[in-house]
Amino acid sequence: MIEQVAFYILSAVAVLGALLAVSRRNLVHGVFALLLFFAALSGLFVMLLADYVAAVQVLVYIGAVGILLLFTIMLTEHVTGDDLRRLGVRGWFWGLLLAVAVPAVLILPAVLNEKSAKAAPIVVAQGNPALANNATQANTVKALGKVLMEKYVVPLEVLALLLTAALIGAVAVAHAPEKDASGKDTPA
Amino acid sequence: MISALTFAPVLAALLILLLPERWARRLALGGALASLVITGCLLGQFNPSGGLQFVEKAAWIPALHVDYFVGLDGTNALVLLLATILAPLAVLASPAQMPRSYYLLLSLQFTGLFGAFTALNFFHWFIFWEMALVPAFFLIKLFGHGEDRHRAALSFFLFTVLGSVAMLLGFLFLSNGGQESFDFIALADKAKSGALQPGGWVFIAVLAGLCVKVPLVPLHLWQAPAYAAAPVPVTMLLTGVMSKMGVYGFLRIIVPIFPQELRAHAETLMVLALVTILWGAFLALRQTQLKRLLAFSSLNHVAFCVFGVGVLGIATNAGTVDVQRLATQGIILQMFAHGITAAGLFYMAGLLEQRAGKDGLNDFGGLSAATPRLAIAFYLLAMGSLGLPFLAGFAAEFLIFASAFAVAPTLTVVATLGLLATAVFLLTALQRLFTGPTPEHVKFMPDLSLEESLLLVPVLALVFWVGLIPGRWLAFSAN
Amino acid sequence: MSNLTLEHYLILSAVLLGIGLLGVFTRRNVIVVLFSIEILFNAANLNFIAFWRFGDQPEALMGPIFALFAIAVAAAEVAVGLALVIAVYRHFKTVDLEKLDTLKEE
Amino acid sequence: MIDTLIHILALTAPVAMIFASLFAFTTWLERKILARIQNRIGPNYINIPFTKFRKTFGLLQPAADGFKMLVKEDIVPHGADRFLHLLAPILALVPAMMVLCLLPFDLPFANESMKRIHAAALDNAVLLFFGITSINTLAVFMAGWASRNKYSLLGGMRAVAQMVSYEIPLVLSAAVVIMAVGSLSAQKIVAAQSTHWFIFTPWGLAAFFIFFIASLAETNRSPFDLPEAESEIIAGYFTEYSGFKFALFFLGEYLSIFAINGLAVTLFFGGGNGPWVQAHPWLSCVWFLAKIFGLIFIIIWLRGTVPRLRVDQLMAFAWKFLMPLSILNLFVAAVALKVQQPWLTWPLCALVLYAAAHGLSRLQQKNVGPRTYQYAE
Amino acid sequence: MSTEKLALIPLLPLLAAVLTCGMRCGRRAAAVAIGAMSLSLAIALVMLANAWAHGGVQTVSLADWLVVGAAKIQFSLLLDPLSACMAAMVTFVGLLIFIYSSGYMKDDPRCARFFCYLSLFAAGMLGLVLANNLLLLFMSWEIVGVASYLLIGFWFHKPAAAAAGKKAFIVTRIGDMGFLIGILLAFTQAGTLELFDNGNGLLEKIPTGVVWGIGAAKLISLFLFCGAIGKSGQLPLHVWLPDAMEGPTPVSALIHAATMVAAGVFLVARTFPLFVEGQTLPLVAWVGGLTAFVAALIALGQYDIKRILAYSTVSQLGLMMVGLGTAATGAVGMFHLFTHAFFKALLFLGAGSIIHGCHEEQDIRRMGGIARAMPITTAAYLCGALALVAFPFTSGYFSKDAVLISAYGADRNLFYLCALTSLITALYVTRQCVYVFIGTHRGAQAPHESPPVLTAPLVILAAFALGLGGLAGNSLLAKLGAKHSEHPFAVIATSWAVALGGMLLGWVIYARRDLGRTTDPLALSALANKFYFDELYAATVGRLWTALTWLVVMLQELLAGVCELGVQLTQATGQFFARSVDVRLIDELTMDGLARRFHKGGEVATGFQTGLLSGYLRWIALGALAVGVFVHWLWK
Repeated sequence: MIEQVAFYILSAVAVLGALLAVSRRNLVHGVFALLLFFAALSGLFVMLLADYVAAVQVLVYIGAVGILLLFTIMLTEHVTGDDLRRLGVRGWFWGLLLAVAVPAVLILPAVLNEKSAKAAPIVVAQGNPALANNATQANTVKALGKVLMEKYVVPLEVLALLLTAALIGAVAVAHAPEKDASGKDTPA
Repeated sequence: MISALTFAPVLAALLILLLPERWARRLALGGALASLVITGCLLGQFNPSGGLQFVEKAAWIPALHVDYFVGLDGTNALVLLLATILAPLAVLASPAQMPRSYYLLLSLQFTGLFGAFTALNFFHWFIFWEMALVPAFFLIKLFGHGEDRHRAALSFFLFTVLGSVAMLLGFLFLSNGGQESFDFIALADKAKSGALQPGGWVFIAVLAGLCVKVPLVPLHLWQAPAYAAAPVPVTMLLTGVMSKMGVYGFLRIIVPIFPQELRAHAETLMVLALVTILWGAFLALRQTQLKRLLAFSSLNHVAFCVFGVGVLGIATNAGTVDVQRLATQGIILQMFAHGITAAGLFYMAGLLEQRAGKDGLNDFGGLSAATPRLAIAFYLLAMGSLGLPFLAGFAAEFLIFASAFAVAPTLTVVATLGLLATAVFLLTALQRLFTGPTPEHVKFMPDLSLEESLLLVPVLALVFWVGLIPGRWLAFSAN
Repeated sequence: MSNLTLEHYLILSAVLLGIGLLGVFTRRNVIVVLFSIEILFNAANLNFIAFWRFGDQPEALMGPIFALFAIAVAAAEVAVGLALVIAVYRHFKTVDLEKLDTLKEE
Repeated sequence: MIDTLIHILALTAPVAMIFASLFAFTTWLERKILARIQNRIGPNYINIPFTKFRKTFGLLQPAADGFKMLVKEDIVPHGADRFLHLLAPILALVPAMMVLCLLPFDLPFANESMKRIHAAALDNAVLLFFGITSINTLAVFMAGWASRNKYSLLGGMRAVAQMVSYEIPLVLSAAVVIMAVGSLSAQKIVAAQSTHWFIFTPWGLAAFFIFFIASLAETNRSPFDLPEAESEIIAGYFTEYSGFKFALFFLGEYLSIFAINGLAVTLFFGGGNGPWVQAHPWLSCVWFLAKIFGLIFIIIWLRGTVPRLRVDQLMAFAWKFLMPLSILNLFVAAVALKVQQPWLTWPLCALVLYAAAHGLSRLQQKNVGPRTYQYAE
Repeated sequence: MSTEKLALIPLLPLLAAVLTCGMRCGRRAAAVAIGAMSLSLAIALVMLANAWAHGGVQTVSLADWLVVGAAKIQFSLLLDPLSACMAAMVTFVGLLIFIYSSGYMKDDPRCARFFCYLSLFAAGMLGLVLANNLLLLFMSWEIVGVASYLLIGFWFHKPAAAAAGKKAFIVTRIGDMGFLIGILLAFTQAGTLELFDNGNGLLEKIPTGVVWGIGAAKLISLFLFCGAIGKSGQLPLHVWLPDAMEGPTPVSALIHAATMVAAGVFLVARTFPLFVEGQTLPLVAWVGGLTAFVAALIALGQYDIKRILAYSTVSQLGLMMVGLGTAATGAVGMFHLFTHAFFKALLFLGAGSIIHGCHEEQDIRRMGGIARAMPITTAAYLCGALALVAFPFTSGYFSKDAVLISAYGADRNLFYLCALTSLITALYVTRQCVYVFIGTHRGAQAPHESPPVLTAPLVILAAFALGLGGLAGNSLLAKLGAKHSEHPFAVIATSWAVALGGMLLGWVIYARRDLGRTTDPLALSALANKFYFDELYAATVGRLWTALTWLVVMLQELLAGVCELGVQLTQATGQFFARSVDVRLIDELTMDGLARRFHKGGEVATGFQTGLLSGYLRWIALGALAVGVFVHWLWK
């Protein structure tokens, strides 16, 4: 019972956050709405017993990505964050149509064709995940670590490389040009 | 080992490209010093009577009979040493704030020079020869002084390239269009046995290429503007080493490969050299710019070497071994002595220009009071240049004159006029620069700094060493 | 309302995907487009976790691993993307996608 | 289910209450200590109302201050974003309280089932701790931005930059301990230190120093208090806050200090471990608090003696000193843990870390000079 | 002491030169230089005794300098009475002048440098004197020239001094070139440059070849004499010597009176066998005689105290040449050289003392009455003057007598010329002395006597000037190889007559005049202007030289024009290819044209590309939609 309630509350928060994020004119509000969405999704991950992923979600999305977005807004738009530009009606129409159509194509088969929804729910997913204390979940972090370090060690290293490259690349791309020929700083 | 010393500056050039700009100077210096050290080691083991030594020979383009063939013998030992001594000095003489590209070009030029002195196969000798030329062109054009530098660089390039083309054609003919060996030694052997009969025009073509480099009148027109416009270190190299490439070419190519042609044209060559000697001297008398004056002085001095080459030609005719040896030794020693002296003089001319911002002889005066150390060094080198005994130039000039007098007394007597004129213009320059009342704008001109003094110390030491004990240096070319 | 099933999560994920697409299609501000792309990523992540949770082999931990990797890649993407946004802004003085049409013709 | 909720509440509420009350005491302590450092007396004159008892050593000063805060007018600037302006202090306080509950703070009255819940919920407590504290950054930015005040915004931006930067050495230094224990659970970390604390290993000591310095910056404490530098940007992001909202910020900040020092105690000082704990389990709570207050004393001491850094120095210190050092420390610790020969590894580790710290500080000093202004010319 | 120590004589001053070149303290430098010179003097005296006892030629080979095949040039020294006497004279006079200089130059900030140059000079001079190798002699000769150049231009801030130094160097170098040719000739003819080499030396085995149709010995001696002319200031290369008086006075005394200018005479004496063999001695004698006469005449018209002495030196050098050219050996000329060295050094040093006492005044018209103010200097100077006029029984009398006798014996015309020269000598010396010593002082400041460090060398030199000829003359002549000759009465009478008569004449002309204010009766403008030698040279040699350089410059310009034309042509060709071929043909027609056509085609295709991100994304989404629809409904 409680998990259904939690699910619906979290889902509602997530959808609301996402909608606000894409629709708010004020970019800063948009970011906060997006963070709300992230938080809600983190809660959903906890419900799915992926508490490590949830923690990472909080750490990465709320702690880092959000801040980055805010910084970018501060560095590009007016600090008030107001964004008054939108597409015209035609763009709205097409965009909305597609945005509805694509999920519809994904969902409709499940609704229309019962056979496709054959994946049986797993019994363990009973009760509050936070309180369902069994061996597998208690060791999630450790197990994850083991898998990451053994089976997925090569992708992990590649990922590390990617992150390093992204870090350096981001710095290189965003770094202000030193001085141009006229000897003045290019305004950043 | 020879390859190592030749290509050390290329390695330095690569590193200059890769490493940060502020290391460029140190890298270039490192490359040049490495070459110097290797040369020092080689000459330490050098056996003057051992003929060709430290030979490295490998087939390179068999289809064209091209070998990679390098080695040291009496002819090139001393000039190689000269080049490797002047290379680090040139780097040190460069102004501190030079960009990466400058040191890159300089290092490439080093390799060209070293390679041209060690190569024993025409093919890569020619490559090195050109390799020394192209960076010099860019160095003059990009880093030279004054608006005239573009024109100077262009005419320098045109002259030398035309000369090189002539020479290349000549050698293509010699090697039968690549059918036979390009090897200097092999060609010389063939010439000795009479198997090689190059026509007069081949000789003229090769001669033209060399004369441009030396240079001889009337192919000297590029020289003074280029020397005056080039950055000082490059001028040091141009006068100290590159003009010696031409003379070395005479010794390595003309004398052994074209004995008959040389014999036929020796007197013409001597007259040409004599004209150049006087020409340079008289032109130097009329110069108002120190660097141009030194440029014509170089023209004059290097022509003495060619004068000696002419003697070699006649001597083969006369068959007096002694004269030939005197002349050869004199030419080689003169190259060494003049290279050191002229480089030092040009360096100091550069210092003066850099300090005062002017280059005219009349812009200075009374510098003996303002810059006593500079004055001492300049006087010593100028005296060495005008052939003062116990300094570098005298022994060499005496040898050349002694040999020349034996075969062509009249020409030699006229040539002494060149010595006299040298004294006149150098002393005039000294008088204008260093004596008289000191004008206001040079009164507080800084004297030689410690670094500059340290650069001049080896130069002066060598000038004295060569002057006092020429035997040590002559030993390299004894056979 | 019975137990939560995979479909719940999948439908939620699809809805979020739709919202993300909506943002991508309709907004002209690059930053908002980036928001929307993050929403798309998260929708996908939710799918990964959900499929893992309700899948055959929860021990294999494929879902969390995928999600973690996706998060890391997304973080890198955001960093580079935002750096690009700043660079674009510095160059064009705007982050309006409508105005960034230099690709079309010069 | 309701039971569980009640259990959770029973576990967390007292913790929050305890620390909230300690907050008051801490402010008094800070003012007193600072005063002594600055050769003053400090608050000493608040009497208990309606009595003649005057000798309170100023202990009631926090109460008086708190009362003043509560009755003050709540002013919201005209152009401010009212919603976010209200949300910011709450968002600053809530994460701090949440992370306090993640500490291995054994309440004397907790029974076994409670502990079990506690333990289960906090399987990756340390990770969650860092995740939740990062929310604090958002609150700070939100406050700065919502105030529509340049100083606030500058303070907020400074705070964000600073917190993000120092979070990296913070996490990396904590990772050393996590690596040593092999768990993210606070309880297990404490249990692993039952024989000796990690502070008594070279890498642990280095990690602690890094952690401690970074925690100062994370909580915007002197000498890293640039975001709220009164003399530069008139208190930074909470310039426009007054009354109760300001008090919330204040509370949140001190709770953050408690929390992060609590984590430091957990990671490096063996949590509640100490003499006589075996015999008297309730002592562990006392030990824990005592250790926290020991650290807080050092923090106050630092505030009284160390001058504030410049922005560029601050960032350079984080990225060019702390981060390389903490990464190196991670390697060193890994090697030391793998080799398992303390007599060999400890001197070597100490030497390497000392040399690295020395070299890095020399490098830093090399760049100390007149500041170069990038945009101010 | 063995002859190996001979090398120390030049090397000690050289060492002093090296040591003092870096010094700043003038007094210490003077001490070093004087010490080195004293040691050299001591060794030279020992060597003199050695040579006196031995009598013949002893050679020492020091080192091989240049060995090329069979040809070998070594540093070798020789000891015979000639070189030993020269060395002793040079070291002795040099030492006195060094001592004098230490007082004279003590206030100059570059005093140490002065002693460095002086020591360098002394080293060169001694090397020259002792050299057994013609090339070593030449090298020392050049060193001496350079030292002279440096010392004349010592006060380099004076443009006149610098110019004089340059002039000295260049004019002597003209002679030196002849010397060099002579050496080359000798080297190519004889194969060796050793003067004495156990019978194989140049002077022992005189080359007999023929060059340019002339005998080698004649040619060699002629060219060597060129060097001597340059160095010893003989006609026509005497012009540098009076100008050299711009240098400090001790320099004039040492270099331009006593030692260096005598090097030419010494060279002739040294290579005397070549001159004898080549029969060039009459030329030497006549050049000397003419020089002596002309210079004496010019001296009569000068007002500068040092220039008078300079022309007197030139004149006396001419007499030495006469002595060499007319006698069968070099003894007579060398004898006059020795006595002249002492009394002319004395005169110069005395003049220096007078100049010093008169506050750096050199014009005799602004002197006068010095005798009362500077008694010691005056007395010493008069001794020197008497020796110069060959007053009976002074040293000058004996040596000049010997010259006159030998001239009388060889060529009567030459004898008359010499006698006339002697008369003029007496005249100008008297003129100078009257101007300087008699009457009242005409300068601005009162003169004063010089300190003992200046006067002591004067006194010593005065003693030698008076006594050397009488005491050592005969033995010296004998040792230098003079043939005993008769003393014709006519010569002795002439000698007395010209000396005393000249003095009397001078007294008569000048004693009663109001000096310095009225015009001088003998200082004709031709004399005062040195017979217009400088002007003559400027008009002839100078103009020829300029014309030559001008010609070369013009030719160079012409060539440069041709070269410029070539460069322009090249550039024009390059331009043609760049503009017409490259730009028009290749770029515009071929490459760009093709590209433009492709571009046109591309424009059609770009119609689909809006350049808007949303547009592209929409297409992507449409694609995804299509795939989804396809997979779910159409994939069977």
